[in-house]
Amino acid sequence: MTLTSDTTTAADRVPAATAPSATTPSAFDFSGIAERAAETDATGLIPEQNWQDIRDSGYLRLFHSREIGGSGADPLTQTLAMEALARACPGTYWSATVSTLLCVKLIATYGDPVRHARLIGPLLSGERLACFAVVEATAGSDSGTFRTTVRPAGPDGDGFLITGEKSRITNAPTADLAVVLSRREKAPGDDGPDWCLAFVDLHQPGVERYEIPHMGLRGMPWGGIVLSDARVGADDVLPVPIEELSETMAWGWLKNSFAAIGVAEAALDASVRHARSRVSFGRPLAHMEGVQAQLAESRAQIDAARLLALRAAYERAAGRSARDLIAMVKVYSTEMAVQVAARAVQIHGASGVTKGHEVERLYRDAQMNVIGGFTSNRLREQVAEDLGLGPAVYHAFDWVAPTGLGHDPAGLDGLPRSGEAA
Amino acid sequence: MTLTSDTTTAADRVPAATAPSATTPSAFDFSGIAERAAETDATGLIPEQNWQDIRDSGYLRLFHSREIGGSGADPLTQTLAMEALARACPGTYWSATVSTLLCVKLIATYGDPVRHARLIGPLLSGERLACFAVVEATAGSDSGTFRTTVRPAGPDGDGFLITGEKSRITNAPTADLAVVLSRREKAPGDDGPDWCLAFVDLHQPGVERYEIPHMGLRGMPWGGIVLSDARVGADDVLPVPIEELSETMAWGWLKNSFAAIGVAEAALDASVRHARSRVSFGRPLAHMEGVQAQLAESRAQIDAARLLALRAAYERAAGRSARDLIAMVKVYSTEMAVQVAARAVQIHGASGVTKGHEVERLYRDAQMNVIGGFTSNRLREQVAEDLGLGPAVYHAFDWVAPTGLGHDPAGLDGLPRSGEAA
Amino acid sequence: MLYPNSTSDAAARGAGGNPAEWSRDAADRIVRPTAAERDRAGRWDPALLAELAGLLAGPLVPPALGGGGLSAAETFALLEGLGEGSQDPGFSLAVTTHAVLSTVPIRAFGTAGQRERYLPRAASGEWLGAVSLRQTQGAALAPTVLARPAGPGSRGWVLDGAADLVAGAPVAHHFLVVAAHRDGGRTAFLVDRDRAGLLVEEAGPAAMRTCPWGRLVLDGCEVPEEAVLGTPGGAADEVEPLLAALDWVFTSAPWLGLMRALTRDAVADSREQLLFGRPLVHAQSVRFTLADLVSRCELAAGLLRRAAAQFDEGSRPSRQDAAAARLFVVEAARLVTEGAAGLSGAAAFTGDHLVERAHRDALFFAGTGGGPEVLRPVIAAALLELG
Amino acid sequence: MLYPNSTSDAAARGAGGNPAEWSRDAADRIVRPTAAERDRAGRWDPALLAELAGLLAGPLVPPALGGGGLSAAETFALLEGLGEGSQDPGFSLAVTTHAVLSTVPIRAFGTAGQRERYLPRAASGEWLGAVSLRQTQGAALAPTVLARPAGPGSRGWVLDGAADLVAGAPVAHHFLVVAAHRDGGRTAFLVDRDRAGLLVEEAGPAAMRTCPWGRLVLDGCEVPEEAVLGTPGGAADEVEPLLAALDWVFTSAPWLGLMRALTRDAVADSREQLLFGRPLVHAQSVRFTLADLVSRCELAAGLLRRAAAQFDEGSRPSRQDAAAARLFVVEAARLVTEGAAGLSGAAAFTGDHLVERAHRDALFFAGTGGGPEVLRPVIAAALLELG
Repeated sequence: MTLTSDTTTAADRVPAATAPSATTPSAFDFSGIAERAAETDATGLIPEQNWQDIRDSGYLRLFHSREIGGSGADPLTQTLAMEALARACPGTYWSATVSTLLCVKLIATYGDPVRHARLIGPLLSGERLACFAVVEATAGSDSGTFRTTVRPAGPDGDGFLITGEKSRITNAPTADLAVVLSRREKAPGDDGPDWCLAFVDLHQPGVERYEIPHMGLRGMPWGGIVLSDARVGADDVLPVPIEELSETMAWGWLKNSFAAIGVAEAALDASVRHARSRVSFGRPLAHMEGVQAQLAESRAQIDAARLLALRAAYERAAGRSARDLIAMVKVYSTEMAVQVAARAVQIHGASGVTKGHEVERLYRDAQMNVIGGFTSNRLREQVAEDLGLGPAVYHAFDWVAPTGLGHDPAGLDGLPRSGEAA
Repeated sequence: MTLTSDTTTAADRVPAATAPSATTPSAFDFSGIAERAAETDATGLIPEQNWQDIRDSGYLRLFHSREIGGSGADPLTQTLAMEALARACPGTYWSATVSTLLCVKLIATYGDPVRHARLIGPLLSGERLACFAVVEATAGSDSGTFRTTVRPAGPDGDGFLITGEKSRITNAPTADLAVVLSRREKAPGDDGPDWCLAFVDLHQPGVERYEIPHMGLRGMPWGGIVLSDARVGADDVLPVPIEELSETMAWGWLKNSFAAIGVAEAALDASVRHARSRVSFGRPLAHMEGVQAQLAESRAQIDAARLLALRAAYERAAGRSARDLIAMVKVYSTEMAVQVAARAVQIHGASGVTKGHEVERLYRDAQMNVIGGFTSNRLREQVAEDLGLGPAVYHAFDWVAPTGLGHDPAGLDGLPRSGEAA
Repeated sequence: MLYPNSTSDAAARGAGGNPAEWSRDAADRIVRPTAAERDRAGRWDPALLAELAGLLAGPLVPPALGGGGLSAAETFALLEGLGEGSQDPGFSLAVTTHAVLSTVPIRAFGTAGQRERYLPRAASGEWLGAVSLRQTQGAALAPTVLARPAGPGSRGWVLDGAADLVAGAPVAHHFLVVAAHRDGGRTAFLVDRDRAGLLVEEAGPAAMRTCPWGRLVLDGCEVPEEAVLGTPGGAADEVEPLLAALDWVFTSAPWLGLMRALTRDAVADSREQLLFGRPLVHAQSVRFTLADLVSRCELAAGLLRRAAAQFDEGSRPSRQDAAAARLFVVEAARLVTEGAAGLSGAAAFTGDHLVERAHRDALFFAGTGGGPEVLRPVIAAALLELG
Repeated sequence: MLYPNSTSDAAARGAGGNPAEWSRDAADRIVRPTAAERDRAGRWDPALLAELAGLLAGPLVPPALGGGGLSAAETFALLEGLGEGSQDPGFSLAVTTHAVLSTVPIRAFGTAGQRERYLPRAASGEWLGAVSLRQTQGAALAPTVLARPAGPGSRGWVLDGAADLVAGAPVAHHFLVVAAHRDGGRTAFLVDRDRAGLLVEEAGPAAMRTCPWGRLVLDGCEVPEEAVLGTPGGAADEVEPLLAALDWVFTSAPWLGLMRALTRDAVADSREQLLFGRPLVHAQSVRFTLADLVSRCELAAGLLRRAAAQFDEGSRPSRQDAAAARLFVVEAARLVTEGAAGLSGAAAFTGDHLVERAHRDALFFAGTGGGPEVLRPVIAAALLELG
């Protein structure tokens, strides 16, 4: 990353003329999904009609080249569509986008367009749904502690067997296919990577799943998968150096960013509507500087997030990593949306914390985008590393005590008993 | 309010020696209530054992003089008890404290110690529960729009009849007694106040109630009351100038402040425990400066809120209003607790948004304290007014357009069509 | 007009380098070395702008009138590079006031005669223009200059009053002044320095000290009909909204460059400083701060570039987007200066360090363009469709 | 020792007025009128402290040794009033450094001889003491002064090195210096100014300009055994934690007073400023800002007073509470100075306005006492029961 002004030539940049304002119309009409959002949250189930609307909209094909069955949309169209769906129903957006953006990118990047067309095709058509299984229940996101392992099926037959438990997975309860980050059981002499992605059919005996109830994004299926010698096809285990993976996982951070932008925009929109209609103590809310200030800050912050996210999307489309920009925008946009949603709750007062109210739901949803994917602090580490600061250096505590600041000071007349220390 | 340094003499102030630290022990053991907090949240019901524990603890009598059946505790004891109960279970705390602190203060302030002993006694013993009904469903907190009215029962009998709908009331679904802010139907020549407090027995035919589902403080009963010619005793309608009421309602702001402090302290405590036990990428969370920074900021902010709240409690105990200090601490502590709870969620990662986890619950609870009672912005207005700035001055928009900033500017080559404006 | 390695056409196509680079490198070489000294002395050095006039004096003047013919987006980049290379907020403000705030309204609303008279000499740097920063937020501040008809036999006007906080005044040839009429309407005027009844006093804030500051006193100052810029009485529709948006966007450009310079300094300083016996940059919280600083630079850049590019689209730019960009960059500049100061340690207080000047000047910057009390209602009114 | 209308005993009982009032009124009369001028000139006026010595020089020196015998809580109030009345952060820092940072360690750890030699003359203001603000956060910054035994026949020590950022150095009689031994241990020394091998250079930051700043250069400076304060090698248990907590709490006291003065100015300014044709103070967002400023003052006051009062309890004060108070007040001072500046408009940049100096000095203040990178681990380590 450069710290000097951006010296890429104009042609590489987001065409400023097309940089969207809040009022830029989206060709995508997800109004039916929006109308069902409260119900989706209340029941914790995405209605089948949502999936039908998404299939009909062409959303699932936007992010991919025509070669693999996508529609090859430009980055502006992609991001407008993401924001429109996230704004309509963040839970539905997560479920669809994890499958078609993150999982298909993983399959297309590490797999083979021909051999894996049988997996990609149904995901882009919406006939099937995928999930990405990374984290393990006991460990959080520290891969050093992951235990799930793929081993050759050996005498038992063709292909591989996979065993382990993955947790905190979007779509785990409902997906047909899992992209699983797994260790490889390596035969002597195998000097390939220690890790692989395994594409696991979830409709088989060795697979059990469970749901995890969650605070926000309640329509989004979330849960764990227990794999007990589940079978994986010979073509469906792709060795991958784990360091490389964050490059593709950055698509997931971009997904979170637009989830946050959509949530924030929906919360701001609700606030504007409320301020325009509400009169308090004879004063229309819209005429009060305190309310105006909150709306204006939200407007500026959402736009800042959207423009940086869009720039990152253009960079990716131009074949550059932009991982640093995506990390920045993930951190900023998700934390920003929490703030914007909290402002919306304040502007709405008690109705904003009543179950079933749109901003009550958005407030719960907003925090999920911060937590999902890499956390803010882990991504800040990433940005810092990309600044050339080198990897994080761990020093075990205690660095305070040797400096004389590790215990309480004496009072005005010295230590209570002569000679006492620490 | 003075803007110069505090020139009250030392004797009036919080005894610094007793100013609590986070580690100051509370004599109140609400550990059973804490153990049941997750269940209380999940079911939305306060277990009977909680009430038993509260009665046994003496909590309900702390805030009142011996004359009316209280135990006359000093402000430090009162505030330590409030924080301890709020920390154990914020929903239970709200329910109990609205009844015994806010409602009993209202009855004792505007009622008569002898005539209303029959109401106060059972509230302090915990046999009965009270609620304070102010807001109306259509109007929010703007009293100018309130319609609930008390009128003499007339030929129908002794006392009064009350009609109207009050909403967003803590304890409405479960209370035995409501303190209702109401208009008075005034006979000609009655030049008393337009408003009154009516003490309404909720166990009678003219009373219907409903519940409102809510995001946080789910154990706290919350809802509305519809009064249709409900009867009120002759002694139980107390005319009151509405301007005076905020003096007593400030007890409610103090209640919110300690709810927030309790929530924040519980969230920080959970964060400290998590940081001490969790190892990520080989680094104990507790040894990471980023985590340390979050914990340290929370520590300082919670202490600041607690010390100001305690000072306000001492001021009240000394017979001064301290309404300005309580308004400040309500605004600060409730917004602070939202921030501290959000930090706790971040420190916990995905487990922090899993339903049933303590910090997930605290995060939802925290926002309720901001919204409950007067909102932050209304209290900021109050503080500003107490600064001598005069009452809020309302100007109808538009003050921007006449200055030339009400429409979009020309481009580099002037307006698109000559003569076009706005 | 010399843009290195590039014709302006090529620059517009992005083929020949980036204006931010040209100005950054030139300003680093020519302006930065004396920035601290000029700041201490509160001194304007005319030689600096003279040397850079080809690059900086007339980017937005059309080539036919001797200007650089850059787009608004390119001009924004040019000023961003100026801030970064010069490390001099005051000098950058003086340049922006001349090249954008004073010049663009003449291009946009000037008669052919006004354009031909002022723009070539503005573009060459021969004539500098100046504007009061109290007149770049419409009439949010009460008007301090009054205009009345010059009386029988004249179609001119008489101006009375005073205007503070005029960036560039001591060295300017002409002033863009908005004056109020008795009926409440307002008109923009181009007032040449040698006009009788106009006095230029040296007076200015204790910030942006390398900018030449002054105060205009107009005492029965008679100006001809030709001094009117745009429609008489039409400033509220023409010059005022333009001037406000130009201030919000283009005086922010150098700050974006300054923010990058400060972030770079912070990275360097935190590698060198030791705390608890190890480099500051090993501390996770310091790394987080640096990540946040660089993020703010990129976030602000997006908003500002959008607002700048809207001037190029032939349609009317958005006041909401311009005001939002300013609202954001002010806060970003504050965060970056304070974050950088926190990591620079005692080095920040030598009296010569960029972060010291930037900390002082960022506070001043925050109050210009109307500050949040103007920006927020402008944004909110557009959002709420009020007014 | 003259505390108006009060004996110190009565003051301790709160019967005779409040130390904040005494110092506020006196400083307002004596120090404030020249504060802006001394700041511009970077000048120390010895007459000011001479006039106020009875009030400010020795509040924490026991009456038996000629001091005011105030409690720590009262001394805190005294310094709070000093900041508020003087509107002079630099002068207040110099006073606090002498009266608290330099004097309390002598009271706490001095031998009878040291106490009798230094404290009466410190309390009268005859001898001023000075401390390096780079030594008030333990050894978080690498030690810059080394101590070695003076060699055969002597029980004294030889000091070598330098100490920057010594508040009060040019006018001090003696210095509290912490020096490191080759084995890593550290010892506190009282070094008199006339000691051979000690050179006091005038050098300081471009902030807190009314404080006399200097740098100590120790070149083979031999000091006798009697110069050791506390246990040889014991600074990490004795002087260092005390000095840190004293800095965190007591140099913050004037800032609490300054915050009150700034808030009062902001209220007055926002009544006077007009925006959109009406007083700024009519705008709801401005009212909210003012409410937040006054709240921060009260919130910070609570934390600081608790930490100050802990010095009076006979037991050991809490490093966690002292560091938390400092962490909070630094952020509060930033919010208040910036909020006040935003409401003062152009008046903030006349070069004479408190908010200008406070804005610059608050940034410096934020970096002293170790800044957040020291305060946060100190608080967290206590909270996490690490170390």
